[in-house]
Amino acid sequence: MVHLEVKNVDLSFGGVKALRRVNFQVEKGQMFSLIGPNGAGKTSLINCVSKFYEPDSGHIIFDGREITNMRPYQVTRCGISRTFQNIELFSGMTVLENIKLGRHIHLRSGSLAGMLYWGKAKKEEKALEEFLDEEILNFLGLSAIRNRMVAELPYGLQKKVDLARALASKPELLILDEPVAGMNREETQNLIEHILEIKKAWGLTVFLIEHDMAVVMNVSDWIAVINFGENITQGTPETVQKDPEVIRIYLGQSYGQDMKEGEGTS
Amino acid sequence: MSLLIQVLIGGMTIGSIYSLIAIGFVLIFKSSGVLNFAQGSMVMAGAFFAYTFVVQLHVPIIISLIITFLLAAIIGMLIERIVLRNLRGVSIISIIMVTLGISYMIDGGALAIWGSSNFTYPKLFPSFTLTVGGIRIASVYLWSFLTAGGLLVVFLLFFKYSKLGLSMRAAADNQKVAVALGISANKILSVTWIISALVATAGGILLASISALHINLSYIGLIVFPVVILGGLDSVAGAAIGGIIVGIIESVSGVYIAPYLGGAFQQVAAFIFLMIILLVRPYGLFGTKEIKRL
Amino acid sequence: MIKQCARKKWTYLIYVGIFLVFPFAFFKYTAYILFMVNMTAIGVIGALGLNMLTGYTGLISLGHAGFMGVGAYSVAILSMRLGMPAYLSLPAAGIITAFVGILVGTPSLRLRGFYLAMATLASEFILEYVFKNWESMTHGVQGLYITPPQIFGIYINNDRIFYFIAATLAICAVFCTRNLFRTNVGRAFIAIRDRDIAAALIGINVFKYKLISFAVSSFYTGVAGGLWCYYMTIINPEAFQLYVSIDYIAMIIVGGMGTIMGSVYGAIFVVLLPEIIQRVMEVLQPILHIEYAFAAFKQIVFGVIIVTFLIFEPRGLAAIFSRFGERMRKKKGGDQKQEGKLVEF
Amino acid sequence: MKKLVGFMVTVAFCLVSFSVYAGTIPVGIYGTLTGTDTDVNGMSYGPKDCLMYINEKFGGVMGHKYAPLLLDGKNQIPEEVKIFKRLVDVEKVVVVNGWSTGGTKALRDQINNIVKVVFQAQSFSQDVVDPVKYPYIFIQGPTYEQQVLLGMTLAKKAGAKTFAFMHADIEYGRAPCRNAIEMKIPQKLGLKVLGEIEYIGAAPDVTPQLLRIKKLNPDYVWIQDSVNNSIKILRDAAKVGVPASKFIGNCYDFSHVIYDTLGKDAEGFKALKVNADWNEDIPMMDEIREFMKTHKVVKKDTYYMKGWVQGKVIHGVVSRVLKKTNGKIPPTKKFRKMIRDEWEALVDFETAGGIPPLTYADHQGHQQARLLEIQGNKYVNISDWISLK
Repeated sequence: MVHLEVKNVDLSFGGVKALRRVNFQVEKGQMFSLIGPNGAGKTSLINCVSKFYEPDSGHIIFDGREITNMRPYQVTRCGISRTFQNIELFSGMTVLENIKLGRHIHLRSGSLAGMLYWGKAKKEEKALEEFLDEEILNFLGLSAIRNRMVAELPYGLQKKVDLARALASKPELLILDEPVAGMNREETQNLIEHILEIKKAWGLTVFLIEHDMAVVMNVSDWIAVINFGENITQGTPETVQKDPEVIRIYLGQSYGQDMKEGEGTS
Repeated sequence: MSLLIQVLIGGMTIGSIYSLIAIGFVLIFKSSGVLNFAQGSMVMAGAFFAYTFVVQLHVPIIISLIITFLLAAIIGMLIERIVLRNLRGVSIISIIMVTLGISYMIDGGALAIWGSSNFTYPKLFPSFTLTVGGIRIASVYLWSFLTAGGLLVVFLLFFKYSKLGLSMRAAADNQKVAVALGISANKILSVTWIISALVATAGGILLASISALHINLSYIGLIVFPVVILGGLDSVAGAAIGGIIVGIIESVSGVYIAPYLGGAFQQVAAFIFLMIILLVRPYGLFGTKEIKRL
Repeated sequence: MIKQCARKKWTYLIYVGIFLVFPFAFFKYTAYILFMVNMTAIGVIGALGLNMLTGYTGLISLGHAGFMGVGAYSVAILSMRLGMPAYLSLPAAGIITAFVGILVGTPSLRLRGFYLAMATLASEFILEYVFKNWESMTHGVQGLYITPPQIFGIYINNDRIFYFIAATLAICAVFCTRNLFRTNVGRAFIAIRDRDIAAALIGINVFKYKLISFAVSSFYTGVAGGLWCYYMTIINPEAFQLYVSIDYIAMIIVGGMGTIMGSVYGAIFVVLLPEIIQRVMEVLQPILHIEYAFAAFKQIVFGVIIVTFLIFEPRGLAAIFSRFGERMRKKKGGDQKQEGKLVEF
Repeated sequence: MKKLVGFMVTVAFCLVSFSVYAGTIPVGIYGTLTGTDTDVNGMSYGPKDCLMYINEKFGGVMGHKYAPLLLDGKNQIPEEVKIFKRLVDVEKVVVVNGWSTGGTKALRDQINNIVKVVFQAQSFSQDVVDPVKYPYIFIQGPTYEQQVLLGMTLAKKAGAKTFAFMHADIEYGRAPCRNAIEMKIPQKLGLKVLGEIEYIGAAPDVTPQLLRIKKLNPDYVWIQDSVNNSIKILRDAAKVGVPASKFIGNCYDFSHVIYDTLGKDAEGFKALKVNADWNEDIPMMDEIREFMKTHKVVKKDTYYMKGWVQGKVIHGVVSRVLKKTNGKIPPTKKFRKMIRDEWEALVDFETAGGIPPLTYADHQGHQQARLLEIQGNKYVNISDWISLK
């Protein structure tokens, strides 16, 4: 069934049109990739989905629910969570606290209970830590650095923490905005494996934005291509790779180079 | 009807002084993002310098004005050099505290040097009065009006055309870009603080010459806050116009509303108006909006 | 390990001992020192409140004097009009202030940075106007007297009694705040401070938590105001003017923004520094000969200390002490990690 | 936590070690040396200088020197309470010269029931004068309310029918006017109060308020404020065309700065005088001049004179006490009590012309005032000393 549906979404900043009537559907449990050259409007689109931007028109439907006019935190409540292209971690906190924040929507204890740190609040914290331990920290291998401040972590680890924070809310739809950008081969491999594994384990739907074509072509079940904020085409990796339009505007000039980038950066 | 006219004129006269002093705030904020809580003290100090030279040392007026402005400039520069230059990248509120510390120093210094008596301020400019609609306007108000207007024009041109002005705006917008453009942030900041100190001094002299001189003059710093915010923290024009608006609001509310609400309503009226404006325009009347980015 | 625990127990016992003996330890200085300690305790509670809002949530407030006023007036009115006992009127005052705080905090939906700060400043002036002109309630500029409640036949504004009340409350406040920042609410505050957009996108209702922050913060401040009222037994609008807000800002900045102990150090600093300067200068007086400029010099020195201090350690006393603590622990060897974290808080 | 405790203890100790050692007769004075109201703080410097003068001239009293200690109350209640506790507990002073109305009220219980020390308040507010309720609080002159009464009486004599009040929105400003109205002073005199107009204490401009005055057009306006603001009022009065002769000020509106600053705009402004002005030709002025030979006096105004008088009163009372104990200083508690009794017993105490003779039976030194008017850039007496009894 359709998990996320984007219908004729328009978005513009001042005069500039960022998105023009963009359409696509993400099946449940799918590994969906959205590709396109820089400035094609990929990030703008997921910002629309996670409600950082208000689309001018069009609909975004998740699990059959209209989320177009929700506030960001409500969207997260529905079971969508995301990572960020340039990591948006809370520098003033430790790794563990950052990841805990990812689970914020599931925590109920109020400020008074928190102050007394008694009964409910305390239980909740304990439960939270257990959950994170078994489901995420060990799994992503972050247990060792749980009490380090995020600011002092290397880039790769920060990316990982960002992912962990997104997973912490145990979403149904996980949006990854260039998760492996700037990572070397091993890091990339290892991260992708983790993603696939947890996807399988939790039956996640994954919405991937990535420049590293190798990754995209390997992992995706379905790929949508946009350019200048417009749909170009969509289909399985094979069909997309063959599509002349795509080759012309995208792969043609920058495929190989992107591959190199994939290797080069480390 | 004639009363209303008088009310409006009365509001504008004091408003002109508000504008003048508010411009000093704005300049500093515009270039360095600092809300200078010591501005009021700088105003007071400026007034006292002029007083000292003219009355206590009997220096001819023109010369003593020149010396006063030189001194003010030096102080402004020293504050920037010694204190704020060492506070790059410190959280804004710490900088607020630092400027408060500076104001403690200036106030204390003034108290130590001049004591806490009331002083009669010398007549520094040709003082005449003209009567408009039953209001006798002392020349001082006209001077402050002209000075504020003049400064406004000067700075508008300055920020539009002069290289330094442009670079100041660049620096205000984005330190990195400015540095990339080879603009010396330090130089810009020094210049701003000097200019702002001069403006403060001018304001101080004008303000003092319409009342007795006393160290409490520095309260004006608090009184013009609504002006600065109303106009928008980083807009010189905003400060100028905001001053007049606040002046008029205080005057109108003082005459027409206070009788029914009782108490001294005018200042509160200004703040309430400020709140309303902020709810409609969160960055003041002319302030530039900061854009959220991810 | 067991030895560890034993030692801990002893140290705690020693703390308790000091706490109990303190108010009897200073002979003729007792009342004078206790007064400052009590003001510090009130300051600590208020500073924790402001720090929660400004230091942890990143919302600058210049309106805390007004909030203190609301707390103080609520206590006065509740206890005099309705004869409410202290243990009820203090929390009640806190709650009333919290509502006012929420009201004042509402613009934070749209206003940011200095513009919000100025909105709070506006609320400060508006509150002052209300205190002065709602005569039927606040008795205008002349203010309200209260007769403080008694414990064992002694008025609680007796310095010793009040010390036990205020200091205890202050310590409770410290621990409550520490707990709060172990849980999701506190984390949400910090998230909003660090990156409000990201916070919203990972599922925090930013506006709601800003309001919560305002509420909790004003609750603390209101309680502080209430204590102030019980201690001074008179309140008038002139007691809650802007300079009070500024003192509190000084506390959290000098103490250390976004640290709990910072609020404590800050309160101590701001209450005691002027007194220390005073005493030192009195000792130096024969050398200085500044009868008339005495107060002035005091002011200057205060300014100089604050400025130099912030130049050399903008992150406040807490940072200094924790760095100091780090060094100590390095010397001792790393067997006291937990305590290390404690210092951070 | 540990550090915290350590810190507090060390601080406590350094406070202890820094304590100054009080002289034989410690006298405590606090006033607003920084902050608002500093323009009238001559009355805090006065007593200190007076007592120092007495020390130097007569070697104190019966061989005991005074140890006056002047502290800065900042016109803030907690500050004043702190200072009071230090003065009475640490310095063991025998008399306290206080300042603000608020502080005095906050300390009322301490002064009268707990510490029991004579408290000479600078505030003239009637709320703190009550020989029965506040046996230890003394003030020097007529209360503000009495001053309003006098002003109105004289205005009435001058044929006034209507009256208005102008004052800042602070206790010193509003309270006396409200009290005067509550005490039905205007009604008794058959005066109609047209309005009570307030402004912010620190406001740089009061034009709107004066436009209201102009609209109401009362025969006389009572200014319940001090010099600095009165100058603004008269300035803006001239601005909107209300003659200065309509304004009457209380005892704190009495300064040459007014006419120096405003020139002819101040012509006809009236103010009450309750004690001598600076440079008046009275014996007390000679004492001050003598003192100035060796010391610097920065506050050369009528408030300094008021303060000097307070110093003389303290000296007078202390010397009476010591006569009783023939020169021996009694234990602090007893000393304070005796001072209080002697103080209350003062009758027609002469202050070398600084002030009308002082009688403290009702805890108010004197209740007389005379009205002055600015004529040709100087003050002219337009009434004799009038008793407000």
